[in-house]
Amino acid sequence: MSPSLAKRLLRDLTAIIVVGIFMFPLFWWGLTSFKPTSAIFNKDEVVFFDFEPTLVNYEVVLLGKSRAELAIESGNTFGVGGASSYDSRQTIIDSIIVAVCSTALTVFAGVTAAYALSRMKFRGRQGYLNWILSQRFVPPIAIIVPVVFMFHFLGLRDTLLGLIFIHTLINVPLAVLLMKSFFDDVPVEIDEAAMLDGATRFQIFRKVVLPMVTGGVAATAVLCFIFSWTEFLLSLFLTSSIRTLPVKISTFVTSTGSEWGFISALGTSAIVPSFIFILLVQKQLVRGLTLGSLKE
Amino acid sequence: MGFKQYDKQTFIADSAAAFASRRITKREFLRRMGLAGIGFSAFSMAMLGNTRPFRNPGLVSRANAALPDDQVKFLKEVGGQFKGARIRYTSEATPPTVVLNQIKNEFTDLTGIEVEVEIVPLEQVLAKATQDVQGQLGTYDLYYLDQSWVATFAPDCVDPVELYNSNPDLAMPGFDWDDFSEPLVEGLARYNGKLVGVPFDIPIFVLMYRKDLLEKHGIAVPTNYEEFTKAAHAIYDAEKANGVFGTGLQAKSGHYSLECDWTQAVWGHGGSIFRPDKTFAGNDEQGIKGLEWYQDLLTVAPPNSTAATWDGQFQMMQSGQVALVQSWDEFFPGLDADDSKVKGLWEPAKPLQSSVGLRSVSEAGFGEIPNLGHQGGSIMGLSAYSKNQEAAWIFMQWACSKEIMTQCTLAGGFAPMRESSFADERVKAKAKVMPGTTRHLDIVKWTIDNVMASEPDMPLWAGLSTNEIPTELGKLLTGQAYGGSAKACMDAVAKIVDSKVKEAEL
Amino acid sequence: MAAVTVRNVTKSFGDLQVIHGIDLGIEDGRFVVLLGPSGCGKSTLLRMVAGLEQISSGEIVIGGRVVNDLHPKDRDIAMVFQNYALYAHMSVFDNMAFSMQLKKMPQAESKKRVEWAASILDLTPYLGRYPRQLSGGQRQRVAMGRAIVRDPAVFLFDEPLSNLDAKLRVQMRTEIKALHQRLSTTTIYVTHDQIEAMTMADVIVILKDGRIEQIGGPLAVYDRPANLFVAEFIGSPGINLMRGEVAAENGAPVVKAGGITLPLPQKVAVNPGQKVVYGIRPEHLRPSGNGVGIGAKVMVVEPTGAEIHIYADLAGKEVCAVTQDRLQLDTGDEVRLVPMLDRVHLFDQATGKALVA
Amino acid sequence: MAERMEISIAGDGSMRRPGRLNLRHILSSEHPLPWLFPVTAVLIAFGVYPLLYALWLSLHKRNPVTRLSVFDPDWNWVKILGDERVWNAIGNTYLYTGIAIFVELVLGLAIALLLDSDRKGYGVLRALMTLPLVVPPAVTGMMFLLMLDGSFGVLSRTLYALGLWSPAYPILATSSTALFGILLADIWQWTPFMVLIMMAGLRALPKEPFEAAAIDGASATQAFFRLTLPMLSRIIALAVLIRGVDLFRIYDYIKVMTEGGPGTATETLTAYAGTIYFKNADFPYASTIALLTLILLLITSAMFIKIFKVRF
Repeated sequence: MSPSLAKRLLRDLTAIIVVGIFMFPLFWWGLTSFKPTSAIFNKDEVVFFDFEPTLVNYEVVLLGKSRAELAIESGNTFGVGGASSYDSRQTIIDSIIVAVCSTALTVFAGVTAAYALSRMKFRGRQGYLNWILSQRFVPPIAIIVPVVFMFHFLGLRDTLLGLIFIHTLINVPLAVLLMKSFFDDVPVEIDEAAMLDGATRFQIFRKVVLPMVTGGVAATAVLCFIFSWTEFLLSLFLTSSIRTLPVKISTFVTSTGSEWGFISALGTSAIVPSFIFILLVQKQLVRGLTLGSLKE
Repeated sequence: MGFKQYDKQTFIADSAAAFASRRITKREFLRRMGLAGIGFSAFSMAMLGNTRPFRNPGLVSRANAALPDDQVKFLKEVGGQFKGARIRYTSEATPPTVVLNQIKNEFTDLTGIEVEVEIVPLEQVLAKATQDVQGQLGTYDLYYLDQSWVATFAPDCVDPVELYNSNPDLAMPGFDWDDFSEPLVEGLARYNGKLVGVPFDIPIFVLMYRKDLLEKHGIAVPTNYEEFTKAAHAIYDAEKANGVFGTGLQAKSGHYSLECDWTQAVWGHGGSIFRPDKTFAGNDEQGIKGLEWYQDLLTVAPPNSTAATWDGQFQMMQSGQVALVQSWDEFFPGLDADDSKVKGLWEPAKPLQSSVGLRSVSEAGFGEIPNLGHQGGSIMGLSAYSKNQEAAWIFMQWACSKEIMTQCTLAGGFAPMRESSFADERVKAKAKVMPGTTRHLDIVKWTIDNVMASEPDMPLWAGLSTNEIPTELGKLLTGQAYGGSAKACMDAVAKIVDSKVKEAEL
Repeated sequence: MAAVTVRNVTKSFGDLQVIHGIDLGIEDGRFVVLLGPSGCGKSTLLRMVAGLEQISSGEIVIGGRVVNDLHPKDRDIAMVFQNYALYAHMSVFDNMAFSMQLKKMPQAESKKRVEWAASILDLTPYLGRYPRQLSGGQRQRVAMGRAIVRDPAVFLFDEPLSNLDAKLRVQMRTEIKALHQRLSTTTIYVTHDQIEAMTMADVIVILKDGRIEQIGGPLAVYDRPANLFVAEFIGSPGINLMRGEVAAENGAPVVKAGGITLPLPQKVAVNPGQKVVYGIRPEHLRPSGNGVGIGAKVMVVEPTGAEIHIYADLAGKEVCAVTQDRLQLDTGDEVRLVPMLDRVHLFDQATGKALVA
Repeated sequence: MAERMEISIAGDGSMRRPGRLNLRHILSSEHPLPWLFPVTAVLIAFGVYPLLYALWLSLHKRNPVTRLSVFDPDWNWVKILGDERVWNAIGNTYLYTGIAIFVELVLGLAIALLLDSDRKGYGVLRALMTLPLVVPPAVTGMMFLLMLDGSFGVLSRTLYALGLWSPAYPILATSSTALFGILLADIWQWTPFMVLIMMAGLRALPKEPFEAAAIDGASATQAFFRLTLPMLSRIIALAVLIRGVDLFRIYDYIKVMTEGGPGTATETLTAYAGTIYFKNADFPYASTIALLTLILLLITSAMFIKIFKVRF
C-alpha cells in the first residue's frame, strides 16, 4: 500500500521547496559576500548573478589583507604596519578557544551534576534542579553591569578565561537538563549491577554510565558550542581587545556605512565550524533535544 | 626573491593605472593583483568595492614621514620612556578613528607604546565609557566622546591644555593649540570653561545636491528650507517613475540620526530644543513648523527613510536614489568613490538658510547653539582614571598633531580639525573628483566657521537625544501614535523631557 | 557459600512502611524463592539483602557477617536483574570480566573464569558480541554469567525471566535450576510467577504486604497452605473457595454453603456453627459418573490436552474441576462433583488461618 | 564441586550510616556534593552575585548629573509601574513570544512530518534544515535587515514585484508590520530547532496505535489529530517551555533590526532594558526592567509548567 508515484513526487518536491526556502537567506548571504557594493545596493534591480564576483571580503576578514599591507607592498604609502580592523583571524581563533573551552567546562560541570541529580537521592534535589534551571531565565542584560564590575576586580575582564566562565554560566543549565535526561534513560539497574560488581560511584560513572551516554554528551556539547559561538551581549561587554565573532561582526557597522561585504563574508565563515559539529552528531542531537520526555 | 619587490611594485602600479583608465576589466585587474601576490588589499578595495564614503586612501606617504624632527625626537625620547606601556582607546568607527587605527603602529614604532583601539558602535561606546567612569575602572585611557556626551564626561577627563602647560616635560613641541579651529574647540570640546578633550572628528550638515538632476529640470540650487521642499517635490514628481526621490532622510525611529535631522529642522525654522528656563521648546510654534516641514519631506523621500540611519541615507545617495540631501559632509568623499553610481554628480553647497531667522543662544537653554550647520563632532578625551596617563597623553598628542591629523584627512577626505590642515597643499590637491576627494572642504570650513550649531550641553542629553526624543518622533513618523499631529507629538516629548529634567534637578 | 539470615528487618519509605519485621533464615546452598503479588515487598527485601536499599531496622547476616552497613560490593553477592542491566558498550566478555577488572585480577585468571562461565552457559561463541547483538535469552545468560564468574556466596535474582517469552522462560528456568544444582550456591530468587517458584525452589517464601505468609517447600505450600491468601495465590487454576458454616449431618461434620452441603473428613477439629471457608483444589473436585456428589451446571469446558477443565455453576458460585477423564460435557449439562475428602482445606473465616492440621 | 573456584571477596567496605556527618564520606564519590560542586561553584561565583547586585542596583535611584546612586528602594519599582513603555513592552514581549512559539511549533511539526522519511535524500534535507541554527542571532538580524531593507532588500523587492506589498510601507519601518519582520528572522532561525525536536518525537512514536487506527478506518488527518498530537503533547509542552524562555528574553534580533522601533512598536522588555542601559546609562532602572522580565518569566513558566504538567 505504498503511496502513488505522483504523491511521492509531490512530497519530494514540497520538501525540497520548503528546505530551499529556509536555505535562501543563507544562499543570499553567501552571495552577498562575493558582491561588490554596487551589486548589494542597486536602486534599480535586485542583483542576483549579474556582477563581477570578488573575493576581497574574504581576503580581508580571513587572510588579513589590509590597506596597510598594500602600503608595505608598494613601499611608500601611508599607514605602514597598521592592522586592518577587519582582519578577523584572531577573532576566529579566540572564538574557537572560548567556545571549545567553555563547552568542555560546561559539559564537565553539567555531566557530573546531571549524574548526581539523576542517580542520587538527597534532600532538596528538585529545588536544586529548579535553581539551576532558573539561571537560564535570567536576561543577560540584567547581569551585565555586575559581571563587568566583578570581572574587573577579579582580573577576568577582557580575558578569554572570563568569557569561558560566563559562557559556562549561561550554558550550564541547559547542559544539566539535557544530560539528566540522558542519564535518566539509562536504567538504574546498570549502576546497581556495577555496584555489585565492585565499582565505586566514580567508577560506575566513568566506566559504565558515561560511555553509555556519549551520544548525549556529544549533543550537549554541540548545543553548548553553538550557544557560545553565537553569544553576543555578554561577550561584547566583557571584552575590549578580545573579540568573538558576533561582536566583531557588529563592529563592521560604522558611523558612515555598514560593511556589508565584510559582514556577510565573516558571517558566512562563522557558520562553518558549528555546522560541521552539528552534522557530526545530528542523530544524538535529535534524540537529545527531546530531553527524555518520550520515556513513559 | 623570485618576483622582485621592484617588479612587483611596478606591476601593481601599471595594473592600477590601466584599470583606472578602464583599459582592463575589474576581473583582469583582480587577476593581476592576485598574481602580484597582494590579493585584494586596500588598494583594490578602494578601486573596486567600497561602502565607506571616505575609504579612498590613495597612495600617500607614511604618516610619520612628514612629522617635524622635533616631534619625532620628542616621541622617541619622551615617549620612549613609556616603552612597553599598553594604552586603550574606545571609539565609534568614525573615519578618523578607523584611519588612526590603521596608522597607530607608526606611533608604536617611534615610542614602543602599544595602542589598542577598540572600535564599537556608538551607543556601546557610551555604555562602555559610562561603565568605566562609573566604576572608575580605568579600562580605557582615552575616550571617544560624542559632543552630546561631553557634559556627561566632563568630570572624568583631564583638561589637555592645562596638562600641556602644567607638565612641559610631556608637552609635544610645536603642538600649536591655536591651530585648532576655534568653533570646534568652543562648540565641541569646552564645557563650563573646561576643555574636556581635543576635537577629533567633525561631521557637519551641509547641503548636497545632484547637479545633473537639478540642471535637467531647471531647478536652482535651493538656499533655504522652503526652496528645498519645493525642489524636492518637483524632482520627486518628475523622477519618481525612474525610482528617484526628492530627498532621503535618516529618520530611523529611536536613533540619534533622526534626532539630528529633527534638531536641524527645528533650528532652521527659528526654533530651539530648550528655552532659557530649561523647559523643552520643541512644541512651540517654530518647533512644530520645523517638524511639519520634516514630515512633509518624508512624502518625497524613499519610504525606507524611516528605517535609515546615516548609513542608509548614504546608501540612498550613493545608489542614485535621491537628489537633494542636507546631511553629514563626511558622506561626500564616498559619493566620489569609484563604486559610486553617481561619481562626480553630487555637489556640495552651504547649508540651508533660515528665512525666519535663527533663535539666539540666549533664547535657548543648556548652552544650545541654534544654527544652520548641525554638527556631530566628537573629541578625544584623556581619562582621569587612566593608569597609563602619561603614555596615553603622548599618544593623544601624536594623534592630534598637525601632521597626523592632516594625514587622516588625506586618507579619508573628511574635514580636519586644524586650520593648517585645511590650508595644506596636499589636501588642496585632492579637491577634485576622485576617491577621497576634498572638494567639499571649502564649504565645510565655511560652515564650521560661520554657521556651526551645537546641541545642548547637559548630562541628560545622551539619553534624551538617543532614546526619548527620537522614539517619540518615530512614533509620529511611522504612524504608531499621535495621528500625524506634530503638535501632539511635541507636547508628549515636552512632557517627558520636562519631567526628566526636573527629576534630575538640573 | 553462605547462609543468609534476615532478622526482624523493616523498611520504610518516609511514613510508608513496606516491610514489617521480616524474619527469615536461609540455609547455605538453598534455592529460596520469594513469591508474592506485585507490591508485596519481595523485591525490596531482595534489594536490602543486596545492599541496594538501606534497611530501616533489623539485621541481615550473610555468611555469619552482619552486612547492614556493608557496601553491596563487599557483601559477596551477585545479582541478576529483570532488565539484565548489561553494559551496552561492552562486549559479552567485558561484561563478564568487568568485576574482575575492577579488582585488578590478573588477565589470564579472569579470562579463564569468563571462559568457564561461558562454557557453562553456552555463551562461548558470543563472547565477542555486544549485548544489542544478542537475543533475549542470550542476554539473560550473559547477566547470569556476570554473576557466576564472581563465584559469590549468594546469588540474587530479581524476576530474571519476566522479560522472556513463554517457551524461553521454561527453558531458562531449567537452566537456572541446573546451574544451581551444579554450583550449589545459596540463591534468593524473586518472582511473582508461582510456576517458577514451584519448579525451582527448595523453599518458597510467600509474601504479602511486607509480611511473610508462609515458608515452606513447594509441595508443602501447595498442599498445606497456611492461610487463605497462600491457598488462593498458589495453584492454577485457582483453588475453589466457598464460605459456609460448619454443621453436623448424620453425625459427621459438614459445611453448609449457599444451600449445598460440602462433606468434611471425620478427623477435622471444628465446631458446629463455626464460620469457615471451604477450599478444594480443582484437581481434587472430581466429576462423578454415578450420580453421587453435588449437582452443578456446566458453564465452560476447556480441554488442555492432558486434562479437562470444567467450570461449573455450583449453587451460584463458579467452581473449577479438573479431570483427566475424557468426559463428554457441553455447556448447560448437569455434572455431579465430588470433593476428595482428604484434600479439603478449611480456613477460619475471621482470621483466614488454615483449620486442617 | 571440582569446578567451583576459590574466591574470597574481602573488604571492610565503606560504612554507610545515614544521618552522620562523615567528612570522608561527603568527599567521596558516594556523596552528591562532589558531583554538584562544579556547577554549584560556577553558578554561585558567576550567577548569584550578579543577580543580587542587580537587585541591589534596582533599589537605588541614580542621579544622572552626579552619577551617584542613592538607596531609594521604591524609586525604580514605582517608576516602572507608571512607565507606559514598560506596559507596551510587556504586551510586545507576550505578543512576540506567543506568535513565534505558535508559528514555529506549527511549522516545525509540519516540516518534521514532511521530512520524516527514510527515503534517499531526506537525510541531506534534514541536515540542511539545521543550518539556520548555527548562525549567530546577531548575524541573523543583520541578514534579515539586509533582505528586508525597504529600498534594496531582496525580500522586500520580491514582495513588491509580486504585488504583495507596497513599497510605501517598508516592513521594518512601519509600526504595524515591524514586529513581523523581526518574527521572520526568529522563525527562520528557530523553526529548525522545533523540527529537530518534533522529528525526535515522531520517530519515537509507537506504530501499533496507528495500525489499529488505520484498521478502524481513521483517515490520515484523523490519525494526526487524534493520535499523533496527543502522543506528542508532552514533548510539545517541553519544546514550548524551552523556546518560550529564550523568546521571552529576545534581544539580538530586535537590537540589530529595529532597536525597538519604529516608535516603540517592537520594543520588548529586554529591548527596553537595553535602551535604558545603553542610551540613558541608567543602570538601576535598566536592572529593574530586567528583573521585572525575570519575574514575569518565572511566573509565566511556573504557570505553564503547572497547567501543562511539564516534566523535566
